[in-house]
Amino acid sequence: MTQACVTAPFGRRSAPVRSIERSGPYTFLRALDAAGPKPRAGQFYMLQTARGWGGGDDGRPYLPRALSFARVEQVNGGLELTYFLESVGPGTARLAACATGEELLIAGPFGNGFDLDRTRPPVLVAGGVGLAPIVALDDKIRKTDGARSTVLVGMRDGERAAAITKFGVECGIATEDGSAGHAGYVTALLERELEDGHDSTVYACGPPAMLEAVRALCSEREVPCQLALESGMACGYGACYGCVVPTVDGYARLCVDGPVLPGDKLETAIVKGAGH
Amino acid sequence: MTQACVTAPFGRRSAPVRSIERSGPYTFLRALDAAGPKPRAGQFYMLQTARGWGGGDDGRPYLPRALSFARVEQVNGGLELTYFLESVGPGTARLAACATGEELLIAGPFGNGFDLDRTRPPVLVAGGVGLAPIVALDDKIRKTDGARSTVLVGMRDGERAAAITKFGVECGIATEDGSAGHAGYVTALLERELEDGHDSTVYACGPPAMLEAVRALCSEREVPCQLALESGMACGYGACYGCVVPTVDGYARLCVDGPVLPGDKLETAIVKGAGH
Amino acid sequence: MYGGPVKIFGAELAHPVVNGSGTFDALAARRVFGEQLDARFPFAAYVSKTITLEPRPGNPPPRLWELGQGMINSIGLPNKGLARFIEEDLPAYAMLPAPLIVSVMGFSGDELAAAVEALGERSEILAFELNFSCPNVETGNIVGSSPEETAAMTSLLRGRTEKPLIAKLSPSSARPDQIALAAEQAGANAVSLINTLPGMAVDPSGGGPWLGGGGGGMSGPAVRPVALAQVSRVAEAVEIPVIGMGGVSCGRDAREMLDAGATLVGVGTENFRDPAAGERILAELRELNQSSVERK
Amino acid sequence: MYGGPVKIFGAELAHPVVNGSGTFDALAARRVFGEQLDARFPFAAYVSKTITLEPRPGNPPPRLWELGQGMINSIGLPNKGLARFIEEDLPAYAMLPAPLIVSVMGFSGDELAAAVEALGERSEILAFELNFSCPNVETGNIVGSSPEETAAMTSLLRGRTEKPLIAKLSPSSARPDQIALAAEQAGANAVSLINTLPGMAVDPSGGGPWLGGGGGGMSGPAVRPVALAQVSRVAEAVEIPVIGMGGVSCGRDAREMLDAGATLVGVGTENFRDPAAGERILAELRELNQSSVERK
Ligand SMILES: Cc1cc2nc3c(=O)[nH]c(=O)nc-3n(C[C@H](O)[C@H](O)[C@H](O)COP(=O)(O)OP(=O)(O)OC[C@H]3O[C@@H](n4cnc5c(N)ncnc54)[C@H](O)[C@@H]3O)c2cc1C
Ligand SMILES: Cc1cc2nc3c(=O)[nH]c(=O)nc-3n(C[C@H](O)[C@H](O)[C@H](O)COP(=O)(O)OP(=O)(O)OC[C@H]3O[C@@H](n4cnc5c(N)ncnc54)[C@H](O)[C@@H]3O)c2cc1C
Ligand SMILES: Cc1cc2nc3c(=O)[nH]c(=O)nc-3n(C[C@H](O)[C@H](O)[C@H](O)COP(=O)(O)O)c2cc1C
Ligand SMILES: Cc1cc2nc3c(=O)[nH]c(=O)nc-3n(C[C@H](O)[C@H](O)[C@H](O)COP(=O)(O)O)c2cc1C
Ligand code: FES
Ligand code: FES
Repeated sequence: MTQACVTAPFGRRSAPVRSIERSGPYTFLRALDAAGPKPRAGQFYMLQTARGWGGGDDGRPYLPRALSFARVEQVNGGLELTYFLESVGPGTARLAACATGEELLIAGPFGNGFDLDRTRPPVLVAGGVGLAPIVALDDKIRKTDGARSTVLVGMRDGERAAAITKFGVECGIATEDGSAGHAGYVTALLERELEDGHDSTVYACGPPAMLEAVRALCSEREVPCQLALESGMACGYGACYGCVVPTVDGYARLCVDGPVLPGDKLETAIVKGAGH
Repeated sequence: MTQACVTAPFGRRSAPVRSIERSGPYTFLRALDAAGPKPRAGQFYMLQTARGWGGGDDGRPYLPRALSFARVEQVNGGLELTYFLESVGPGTARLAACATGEELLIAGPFGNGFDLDRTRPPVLVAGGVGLAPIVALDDKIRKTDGARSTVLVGMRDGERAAAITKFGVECGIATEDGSAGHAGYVTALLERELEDGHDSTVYACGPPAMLEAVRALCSEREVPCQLALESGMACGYGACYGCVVPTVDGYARLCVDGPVLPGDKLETAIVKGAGH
Repeated sequence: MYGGPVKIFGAELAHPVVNGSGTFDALAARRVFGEQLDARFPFAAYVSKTITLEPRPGNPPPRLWELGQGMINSIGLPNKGLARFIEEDLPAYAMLPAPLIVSVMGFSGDELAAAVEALGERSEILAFELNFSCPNVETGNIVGSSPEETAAMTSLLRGRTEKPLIAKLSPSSARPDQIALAAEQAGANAVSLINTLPGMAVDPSGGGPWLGGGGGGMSGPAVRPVALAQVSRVAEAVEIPVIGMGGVSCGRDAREMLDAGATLVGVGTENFRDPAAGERILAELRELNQSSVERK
Repeated sequence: MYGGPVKIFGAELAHPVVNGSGTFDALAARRVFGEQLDARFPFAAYVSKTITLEPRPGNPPPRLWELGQGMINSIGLPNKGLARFIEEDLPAYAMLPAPLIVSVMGFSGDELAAAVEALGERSEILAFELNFSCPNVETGNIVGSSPEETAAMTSLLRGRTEKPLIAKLSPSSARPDQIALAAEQAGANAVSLINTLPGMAVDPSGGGPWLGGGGGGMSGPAVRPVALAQVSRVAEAVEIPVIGMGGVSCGRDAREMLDAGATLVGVGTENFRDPAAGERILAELRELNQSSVERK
């Protein structure tokens, strides 16, 4: 995997919330980044609110939270970054409670991002909030490159499946409760897709169990895959050594050596303590 | 000083905010106490918000905050307690930021309260937020006993002096900036009052320097005085031994042996770490 | 099953929740809250504030400093001394609806021995807690942070009473297990930990320590990770029961202490935020039985 | 005057703010932030992550646990070992715009001595920090919590290099001053403290430790009161300079460390919340000069 060619502004910077929309359990948070470079699909930012970061039942959140950007648009005054998140704990809850105009502190973009192989048809697979970097990659493929991609999305239920239509991404859908699209896991859609898609490359982001299923499937079919993993992060820029995941070459810091790792570098995508 | 005859419900209890009004730097916070007994003027409560208690820059507030009640009224469903406060740190700032309907957790009433001597004309002296228990005592004297009292109030500036008119308490005013009433300290008013008021009892609450001036003046004039002091409190009910002030009989826990102390029990009303 | 009766020191306690010494004055609380306190007494056994042979005024104010997740205190063991404790407090404590554990401290072995001896046969007392670890008095934490001195002190006192002895250990050690073992070998019947961590706060108006005692002891949720680490390490090392405390503020925290190997759980600073904290924590702990299937 | 140049180890540092070992990987940061990092390098001297003679993978994940006012880490000193450090990292560190302090740790005196000897004359290095106090490796914190062992280790290394030695003390002691004195008498040129406090977190899904290493080390604002207490106690006891750290997250915190007697201030966990924390804290510290009339 090549290193990210995008360097981040040093330090953290103020980014006002331009809009915030909630749909079911999901939040679409848009912030203005006046100073950052255009990020690469699959890169992420470390976010915190400027005020009231902390104060949950146990005093958390304390550390910033890693969020992939889902969409980036050039607007007056900088870049508008769209984050896509689900409130699963004190950090995401606080971010989801932001008001328009409120000040975020962001650092990034961090991480390597996807390494798009333009010689092979891209198959994009997302689960839950893992959709964020997949939307970014799909935007890049379609809007920037003007090429085509196949997007497969797994959601827990119909409410979640309905929420993501806001992104306007053309995709195949699977829901666990069967309320929309295929009833079951998104990996069933991927399996079907790969039946006659041996020449494609798979790009995936989602919960550990999904990523592991994708990895195993791709490994079996000998299809290259790139997996955007998650792990607990304190810093996001290689300082703490806290975010490691085991790879065939030993532990890798997910924030600087990832978050996107080639499937063949992993023995498993399930890492204790990562995901929900 | 006799012990408070009012016992508090054991534990802390939920009290919804019925209304909150801000005027200048002051906040009038009204809460419904469905379960507590009628408190005695000079008693106080320990308050915290049910949610978001904590989250200031350094994570505070963590402990509950002591507030005297300023007014108590029987309403449908219990007692309506009026607190009168100024935001001087994370705890009072959080309380001042409450919304109507929000849930407070309160414990109390705690402390002894004023020991009203009905045989001597009462002179009530307040400084700043020290007005709270003075309003309560004045209410008791006028509304409950149907008697008369003299109330003298010192405020820093005209904005503060204007704010307290909401209480509708008839009083002599002094402001430090001279924008209302006597220009200077309230103790000047007290001095004048005591010139031909040797038979009165003084009841006072305010910043340490004011209380000390009141104490010294009363001691000189041989007028009995009762001073409602402040000190940092963790618990409010005698558990932590943290709130002590030195008296002629040794350290006294202000929360159970006070907050009202007779002037002649003190060598000074100035205690390191108390007040602002 | 969390929150059920606990056999300890030959007695059966109704449940595992007790108070940390010095964090709940049952006599003051009874004055403030009246008889409800007896009806809803929040602790299965009551641990008195530490007493000393001679009366002590305690440290000058300010005695408190608030932290984002806890506090620092410099109380300094104010107490009326052994004689008045026996005369005034012991009879009152005896009327509490929970067995009494008396916490004692001394500035020398002789002092401690004298206190334990004077109280050693009183039927009002279930056990003694030996406070080897108060950071708020000059020599407080020194004894407790040395295995040798902890053992020596415990042996000395072991000869003075038949009653169970609980050694309250110092948290200021890389090897709390060795201190606990030393106490156990010297005849302690239980250990309790952690006491407050020595800490300091600076006067915000600039320069100098805020607290009247100079330094103080840190407590509350901020110290809970330290407490859990020490309790689990100590519980692995010793056979005698462990009374685990430090930052416990809800049922889940109590369960973590029990899972770490504690037999009883002490609630300290949380009493200040909620006078009925012990009662609430017990109720929450018991509720976790319903969800205990979740456990691995 | 806060925030001005500091003379130490025969060098003049531009200001008193340095990083805590293991909390800022300057080489990774340069890759992530590019050349701006050199232009705005946030530390007056750069302290490397602790290295050991042999390479270490570090502890299994999870390695992090968040607290309300800090975190617990169980990183476990991952590093490429001395040989690759010399070959790959030392030349890169030499290009940083700040003098280099190399943190070393060993599982025996011989191991530590070998590392110090191999690096002892390298001109890229200003000084060594001897990590006697890592809670994340079996024996890490034991040496540092004993004055005798700290002295023995320091003496051993004193013979192997002319360069200044900084002993990084254990916070797990009731008498950090005695440990510091032992290090001073054995030839240390400075002491640094505090390292992380041993702590533990429980897996919220029920039972067992959360961290891959079992326990971990607590850091961040939650430990600042402990750090202040120990720094001020140590600074009173020794003549050599003290590098004070533990929970420093703003200029006011840095000032309190300096007021407590520290010569340099280390910034650790706050780097994770703000990559340019060092720069900000220095700026805030300097701003306090304006308001320093407030000081008593
Ligand atoms: C590179 C990257 C990109 C990401 N992109 C997105 C995105 O686009 N959208 C999105 O929604 N999410 C994204 N995530 C995940 C997101 O960062 C986490 O969901 C978030 O950090 C959770 O924070 P929280 O405070 O809400 O929950 P936490 O409370 O931090 O919960 C996270 C998990 O940590 C554990 N935990 C519980 N208590 C603690 C504690 N005290 N300390 C530490 N761990 C604890 C639990 O296992 C819990 O399930 C991304 C993560 C990474 C690494
Ligand atoms: C019996 C009683 C009755 C009271 N009644 C009223 C009332 O009716 N109305 C009212 O407005 N106020 C009242 N007070 C005062 C009120 O309790 C305090 O103003 C309040 O507790 C301050 O909390 P805070 O978080 O806003 O400020 P804090 O930050 O707690 O500031 C209080 C003071 O503590 C010091 N301090 C700063 N940092 C810390 C720290 N980390 N830890 C500890 N101390 C620190 C400073 O000296 C500061 O000025 C009363 C107090 C008592 C004891
Ligand atoms: C205000 C205060 C006073 C205390 N007094 C004593 C004491 O007298 N004797 C003692 O052994 N421990 C004393 N402690 C320590 C507690 O019993 C307990 O060990 C410690 O606070 C940790 O528990 P916590 O975090 O739940 O408070 C005191 C703690 C506080 C906060
Ligand atoms: C993630 C992490 C890794 C650390 N690694 C090291 C290390 O390798 N060597 C060392 O001496 N200290 C290490 N420390 C300790 C810090 O240098 C510092 O002493 C401690 O964190 C207290 O400072 P803080 O509260 O500002 O973080 C580490 C701390 C953290 C949080
Ligand atoms: S998050 Fe800190 S090194 Fe990766
Ligand atoms: S506030 Fe705790 S004893 Fe008074």
